[in-house]
Amino acid sequence: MLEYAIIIAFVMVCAALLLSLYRLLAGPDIPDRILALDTLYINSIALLILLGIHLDSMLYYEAALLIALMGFMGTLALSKYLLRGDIME
Amino acid sequence: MNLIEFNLPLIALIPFLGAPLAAWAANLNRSASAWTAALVTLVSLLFLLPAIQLPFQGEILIQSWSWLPSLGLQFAFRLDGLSLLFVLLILLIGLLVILYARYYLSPKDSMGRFFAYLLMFMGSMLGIVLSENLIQLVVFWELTSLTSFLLISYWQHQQDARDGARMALAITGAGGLAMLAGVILLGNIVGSYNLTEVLAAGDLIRQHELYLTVLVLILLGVFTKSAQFPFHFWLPHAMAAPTPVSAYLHSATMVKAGIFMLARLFPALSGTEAWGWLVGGAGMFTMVLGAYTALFKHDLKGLLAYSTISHLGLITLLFGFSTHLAAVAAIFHIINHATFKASLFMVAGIIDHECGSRDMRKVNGMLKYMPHTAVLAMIAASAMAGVPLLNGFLSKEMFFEQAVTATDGSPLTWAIPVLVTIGAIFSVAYSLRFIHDVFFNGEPVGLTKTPHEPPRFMKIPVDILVLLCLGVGIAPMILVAPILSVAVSASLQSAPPAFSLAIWHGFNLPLIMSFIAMAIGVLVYFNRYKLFRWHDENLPRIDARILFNMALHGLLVATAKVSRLFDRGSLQNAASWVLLTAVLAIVYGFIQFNSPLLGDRELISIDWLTLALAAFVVITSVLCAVLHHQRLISLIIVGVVGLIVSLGFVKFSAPDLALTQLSVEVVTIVLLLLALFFLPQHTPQERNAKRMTRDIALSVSAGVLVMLMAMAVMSRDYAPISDFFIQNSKPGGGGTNVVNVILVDFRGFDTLGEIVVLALAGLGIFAMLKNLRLPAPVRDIQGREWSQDPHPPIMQTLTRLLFPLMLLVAVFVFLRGHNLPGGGFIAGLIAAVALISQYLANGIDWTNARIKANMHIVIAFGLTAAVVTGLVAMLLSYPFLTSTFTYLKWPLVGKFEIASAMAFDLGVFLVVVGATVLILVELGKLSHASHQMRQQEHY
Amino acid sequence: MLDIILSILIMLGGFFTLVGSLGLFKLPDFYMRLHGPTKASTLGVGAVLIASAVYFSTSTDEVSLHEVLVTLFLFITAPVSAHLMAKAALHIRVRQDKRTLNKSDQ
Amino acid sequence: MLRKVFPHPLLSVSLWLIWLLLNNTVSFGHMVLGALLATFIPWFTSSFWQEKVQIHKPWLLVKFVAIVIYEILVANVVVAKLILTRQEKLQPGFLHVPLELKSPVAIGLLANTISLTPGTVTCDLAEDEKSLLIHALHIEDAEATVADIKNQFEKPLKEIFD
Amino acid sequence: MSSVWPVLPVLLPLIGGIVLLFCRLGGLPLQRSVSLLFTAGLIIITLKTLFVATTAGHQVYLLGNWPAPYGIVLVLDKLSALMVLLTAVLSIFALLYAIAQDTDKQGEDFHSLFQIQLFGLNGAFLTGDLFNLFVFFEVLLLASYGLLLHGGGRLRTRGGLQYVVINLIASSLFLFAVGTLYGVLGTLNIADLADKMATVSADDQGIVAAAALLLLVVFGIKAAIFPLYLWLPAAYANTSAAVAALFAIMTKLGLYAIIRVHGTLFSEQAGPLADLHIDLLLWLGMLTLMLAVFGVFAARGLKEQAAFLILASVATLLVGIGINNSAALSASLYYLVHSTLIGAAMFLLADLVSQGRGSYADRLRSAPAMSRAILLGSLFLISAIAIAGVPPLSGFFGKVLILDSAIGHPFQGWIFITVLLASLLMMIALARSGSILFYQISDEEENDGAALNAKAAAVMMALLMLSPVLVVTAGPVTMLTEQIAEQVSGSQAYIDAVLGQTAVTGK
Amino acid sequence: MEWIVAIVIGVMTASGVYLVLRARTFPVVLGLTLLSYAVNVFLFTMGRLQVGQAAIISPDAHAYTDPLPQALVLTAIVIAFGMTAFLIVLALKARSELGNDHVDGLSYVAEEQTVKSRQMAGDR
Ligand code: NA
Ligand code: NA
Repeated sequence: MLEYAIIIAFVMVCAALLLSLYRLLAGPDIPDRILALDTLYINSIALLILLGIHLDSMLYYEAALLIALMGFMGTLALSKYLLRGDIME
Repeated sequence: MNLIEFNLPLIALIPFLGAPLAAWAANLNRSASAWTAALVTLVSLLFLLPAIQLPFQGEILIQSWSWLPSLGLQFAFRLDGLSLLFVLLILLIGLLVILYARYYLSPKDSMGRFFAYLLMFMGSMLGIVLSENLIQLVVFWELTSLTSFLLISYWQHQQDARDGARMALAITGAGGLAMLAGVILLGNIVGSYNLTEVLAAGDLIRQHELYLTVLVLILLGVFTKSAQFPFHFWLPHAMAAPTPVSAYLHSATMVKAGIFMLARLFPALSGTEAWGWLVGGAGMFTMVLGAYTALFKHDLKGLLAYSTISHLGLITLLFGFSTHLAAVAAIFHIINHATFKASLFMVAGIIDHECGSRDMRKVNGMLKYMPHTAVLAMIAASAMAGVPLLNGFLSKEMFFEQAVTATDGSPLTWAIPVLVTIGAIFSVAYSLRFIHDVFFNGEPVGLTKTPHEPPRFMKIPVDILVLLCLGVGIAPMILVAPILSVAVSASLQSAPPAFSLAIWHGFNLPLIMSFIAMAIGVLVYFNRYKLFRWHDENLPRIDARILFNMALHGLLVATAKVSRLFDRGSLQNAASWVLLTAVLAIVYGFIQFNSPLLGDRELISIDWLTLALAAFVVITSVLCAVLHHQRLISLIIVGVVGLIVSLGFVKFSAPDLALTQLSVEVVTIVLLLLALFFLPQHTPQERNAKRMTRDIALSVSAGVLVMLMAMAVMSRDYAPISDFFIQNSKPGGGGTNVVNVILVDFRGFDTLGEIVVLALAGLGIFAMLKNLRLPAPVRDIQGREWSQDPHPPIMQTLTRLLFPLMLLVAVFVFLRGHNLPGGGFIAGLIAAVALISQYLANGIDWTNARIKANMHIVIAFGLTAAVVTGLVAMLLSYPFLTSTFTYLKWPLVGKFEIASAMAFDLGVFLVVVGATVLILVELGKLSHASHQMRQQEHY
Repeated sequence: MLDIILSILIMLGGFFTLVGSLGLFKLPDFYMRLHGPTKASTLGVGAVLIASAVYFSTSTDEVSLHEVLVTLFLFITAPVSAHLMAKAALHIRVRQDKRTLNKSDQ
Repeated sequence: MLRKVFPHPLLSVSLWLIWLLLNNTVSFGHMVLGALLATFIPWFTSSFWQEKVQIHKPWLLVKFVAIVIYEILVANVVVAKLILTRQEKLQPGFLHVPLELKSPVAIGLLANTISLTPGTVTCDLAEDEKSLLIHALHIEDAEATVADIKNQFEKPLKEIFD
Repeated sequence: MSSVWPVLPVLLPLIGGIVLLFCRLGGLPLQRSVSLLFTAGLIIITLKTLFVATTAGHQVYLLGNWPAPYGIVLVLDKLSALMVLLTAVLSIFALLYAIAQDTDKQGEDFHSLFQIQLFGLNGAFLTGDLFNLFVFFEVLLLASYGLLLHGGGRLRTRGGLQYVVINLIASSLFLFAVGTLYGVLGTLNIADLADKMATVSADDQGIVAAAALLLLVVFGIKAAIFPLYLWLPAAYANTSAAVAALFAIMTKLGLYAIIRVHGTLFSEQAGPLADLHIDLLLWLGMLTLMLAVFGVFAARGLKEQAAFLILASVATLLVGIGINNSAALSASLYYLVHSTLIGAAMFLLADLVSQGRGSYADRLRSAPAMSRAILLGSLFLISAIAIAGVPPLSGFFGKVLILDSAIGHPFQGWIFITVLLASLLMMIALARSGSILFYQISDEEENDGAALNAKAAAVMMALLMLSPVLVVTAGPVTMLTEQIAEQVSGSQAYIDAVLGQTAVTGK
Repeated sequence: MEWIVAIVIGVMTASGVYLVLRARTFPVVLGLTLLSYAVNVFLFTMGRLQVGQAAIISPDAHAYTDPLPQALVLTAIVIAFGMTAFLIVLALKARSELGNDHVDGLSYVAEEQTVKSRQMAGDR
């Protein structure tokens, strides 16, 4: 039961990844692509946690934690780049 | 202390030691240099005295010291008859030249430089003739090329002096190198570079398969040095040297070095057909050509130069005959030529000195202006022409005799005496010209000054030399027979043949040849104008200097072209060469062996998650390349690639890698964005289709090869050393995270290097950014003004909120690293990102005011922590970086581990934080400065 | 029973994650797309995280609550990202769907 | 004195709790270590937090969090429906939410809350910090939406922080 | 307990670098004295190290007390001892020159970078681990980037950019190669790799050879072998003289790595894989030599010429290594010592000349007379003689040794022709540039160059004087290089020493 | 599966190499970044692929992933980061001192100008 659920969830998350990929490639504007990157970060967290359950291992947790904590830095920097060009002033 | 044990090297080395002395003496007064040089020469001569009688007693004096045993190079000197003869020539004529030069040089010429060079040259010559070891001989040989370069280019402001010197250097230097090759081969055939062994091994050498190679190589050295055809052309251009130099180098010494080698190696190399053809052929051709050309030279020194070429050819031809008597004649002529030619050069110098010209078309009728000089010149020139009662006559008769005996009746060999006679005819003609055209033949034309006799001391050397010509010509048995005898004996390495230096040998064929030469020679001279005209009209003028310069220029252009063929100063060019080479190396390495590409390890089955991630990476990386013109977009895509790669690491059970990759990824994006601000936002399209094709081909082949390499390895089994790490991680390293234990313990030294790299990056970037200014773009790529809100408050507030959380997580990751995924690196990067998020949200000024740490010092402390951890182990007499750990049990807290590796990891942490923050913040400050600039512009 | 709860949570997580990205994929303008990932995805991730917490709390004898932290961090960071992206989009005047009320181009 | 050691007691407590959560443990050793960190980190970061964050009604905060989570759950479903079904009938738009909050932390939390609850994203804070610009995915009644936000989120936050 | 001598030459400059980071606070005079102190200390230590290496066998140092092949080892043998000593000697001259010319004033952290550069070099010379070699390559490269760009300037930046990018590519290639070797052989320790080379199955030979040749490309980039040398001329010609002088050792490091890694791995114990790189080295060496000499000929400035001369010396060494016998290796090592020191001297001289000629700098065009032209001209003459391999200075003896060892080689004719032709062309080219720089004086303008910096000139002369010293001491020096060649030519002793070293007990 | 990973490495290498050969500094930096990803994955796969194996010592683990390549990759990642940082700043310095962002710096300024003028002539 759980196995199937996880597999279905995997499929959905992977689909999500690919949909985000489409946005990353298609744009049309740069914010769209940044958004795609951001979404990919979040999707990755889901993927990692699922993997953790799937493989019955807690070793994937840190990666998820790190993405949650630091992934937004990229988004922040990129957005600020659009706003100010200069991200650290 | 027995002088006889080490005087020979001193003879050669004293002039070198004296050279700086002579240069220095120039500071005292004008004559001091000359006297110093003369004194030095005399001292050298003095050192010869203790050994001077030995050759006459049939002894060979050898003094040798070990120098470079692995090469068979000894510091070895040899005094036998041949060397003695040459040493005397070099030193005695040297003395005369020094005396002459003292008065020849004008006040504006640097005396010090001249005599220093001259002494160095003298030393080099002495080295050649005294060397017992052939390598050492080559050393001195090349030194003569170098020092003669300095002497010829002495008047360095004159273009022809510089050109002449360079030509001489190039030709004789090249010959020297060929000779070096020959000598090395010779030494290896014989098994020794020492002359004693080499001269004794003549048969071995002549029978060796490399004999011809050796012979040709050595003859190349000889012919270039002695100006033999076709390498003769440098000598006339070397006449740009001051005349004393010509008198010394181009009569008695340097050009004779080649001849000396013929005499020296005679027993080792001569006696074969090849020797006869090569040596004799070159000598014959050179003799005739030189004599002929000399007649047509209007420049006195030019005449003498070609005459020298001709006489050198004569001597070479004599050696080419390979007979013992010919060797006697050759060596005898060496002496004679040295005396009359040196004196003639000096005369030419006197005339030049007094008339300001050496052009025989201008210089006429000098007899009445300088009768004394005229007499000397006439005697010396007669000797050159081979007039009886003068030394030249004697050796020339011997030469004719050898030419006649060399014929065996066949039509071809009859050419020898015929050609010899033709040479002699021109020799007579140009000698006559030297006398008649200069001292008679009417009045001088267009001279700038009125000539008169030179200073007395300038004539004394000529007097002496001319007396010698006369003396030898009249009483040869007394004056030269003894030295000639020992010299010949040394050259032949056997008892000298019976020879007679009688003035009268009866009425024989050689005498007839002499008469013919005299008669026709006079005839030729007096019909010279017709000949000159014919020569000018019918023979192309070949100026070797122009040809040489053209060749040199051609070489310059060609080398530049070939050089630029590869080195275009272009990075892409260099990079593609590197990549192409790498690709070829892999392919070449692989196909050398008959190995299958793939092994038989069982592959793991495909799972579709990996497939999806892989598809993702493939698409994004290709797109990154395709979309690279839009820089920001390609940057975003690179970020995605990094993210997916780290997911892949997670997938394949490498959490530490994933964590590190993720953190680095974030920092890299920030870093690249900081930089991108100052760069164009867009890369222009490239139009060069050829280059695109090349690049695509190169990148695809690189990709395919790397893929195959990865597959080749992954499909094979292997037995790694890693089991040791897994087994010893806990018991030996005190941690369960094997990767981390490898990093801080098993291979802590790598990690130390790696943090040094990071620290260096920080320092290097700090240094680069110092004083760097770049204009900050005022608008973005679409021409919009930047937002007026530098620090959006919501972002500010929330990142500040996150700051302590991130630090907490950093500590968490740090502490667990030894046992679970994490460690100093990742923790350091998290902490760095925490700090950078503050810079990002609040700006540099605001944040710097709150973070007082100097990142340089943080880095220094980090490195210190890591190194000191290692050093503590050394204090406890364990190797550097030996780690230790222990478990403590505290009340209530419980059992926990303390490991020295943690201190090391702390060092890592500090360096990572320090370097990362230093890099990013310094880069941030760049715009900071630009912003201030921009604001100043506003107000 | 537990399996069922877990399965539901996991599938819910997957579903909302997908919905978020679907929004990103098909909504017509940037501002609308922005909604998908910042919320649907966070909820999706939240659900998976809860599932993880439950799973590890029951499969081992220790309680696993640290998943909460991921959610917490995500709840702090995701909106900030969204805010900044929106701000950037406003600044560079990204196209807005023609239906948009109070178009914010000024 | 205590203020000096714990410049931000709330932060310290949170950090302590988070430490224990991170380590997934309640062992005494980690409690001690957590306490050390909860003391040291606020002290180290105190210069970044000059204005004091005062929480007047802690329980209200708890309640607020609960409401938000509930809102997130409910509204997510709504948005999911919107995305999946009737996207061509969506009526997106921008709204201005006037602010009464002063504390930056409170404004930040409000902005985050708005963004987290589906249907709305905080896009901008006015320069005078007096209003938020939000984008709504589907507006049926603009005024009602604004009022909802003010009532549900701003009011409790104001009570807690100001 | 193994001796500490292998680790000291590595640690001392590292500590020096760190101490100098703290010395930032104390100003330049303090940094100078500390830097000199550490460099002088390094000379003393490396002298002792050489003594130890020549009197005892291989000294193996187990870092972290982990035995090979698991931990990283430092291996001191005669070859590495020679290299670290050479580095130390070279570095003191470079440092003194930098101080005399105030090079260290022109940017930040010169002395730290300098010491860490030495750390990287010595580490690379001493390490017995392939991946650790990579790490040290990176250390010394990054330090060299810093030094190379020190002071800045347009051309310097341009040359530096190429240097950096090419080396970054090289680093990637290095990792591909090391990874593949590990993937097949399962180890990173050089001795262990060599040991395993004997048992590589026929099926794996291809992939091992591919990795080995890729590794050769990497070392070839450092050593500047054709066609991988293209980064060198611009980088060396445009950096500060002191740095260029120090860099004379960097190309030699590439050669050292080939001798150390390929020489050990593909020695006779490697069976069919033995010597797989040797013929390539020889032919590429000859090709490089010709192109280097063409470069010497075509150079437009003295510094560029010096850079190509460095390249020519590397190529000559390649030929020596490619001849592949003990005598040739010994000869090459003698030539290596000579060419490193004299190449460095040439850069220093080019700098002095360039300063003396003011705005004409080192361009090969006639310029107004410079100050102390005779002194500089004489120095040029001596340097040119030494570096072109003309008697009576050290370059000649190095070349003769190499040629002598080539006798009997199947390609001896080619070797002789190439080496001698190169000498000739160098001689002609140097005569040309000397004649232009020192003889061809244009009187139309005033010289705007600086007066000769006496201290700097003294440093240069002292360095140059090592050439005659090498001639006089050729006997003992070649005795040493013969010992080295003998030790290097069989890898079994190396393998046994490294794999046999036991850890300190108690652990 | 190995093939999949190998293809990924190959494609990243190819893209990286292509970008490294571009004429501007920024694509070169991106190319080197991609190349270093490829190298890292390559190095990692030298320990062979393992799914779901333990990376941490524990009593109930049967097999482990090869930790050594992972440690090497970690070192390589950090070094590559330092190098990338250095290079991008150098690119800025080059931009400042050479006045353009062409990897070949000075010599291409002239060339570009001629191309531009030719274009302008073509436009007219
Ligand atoms: Na900035
Ligand atoms: Na070997």
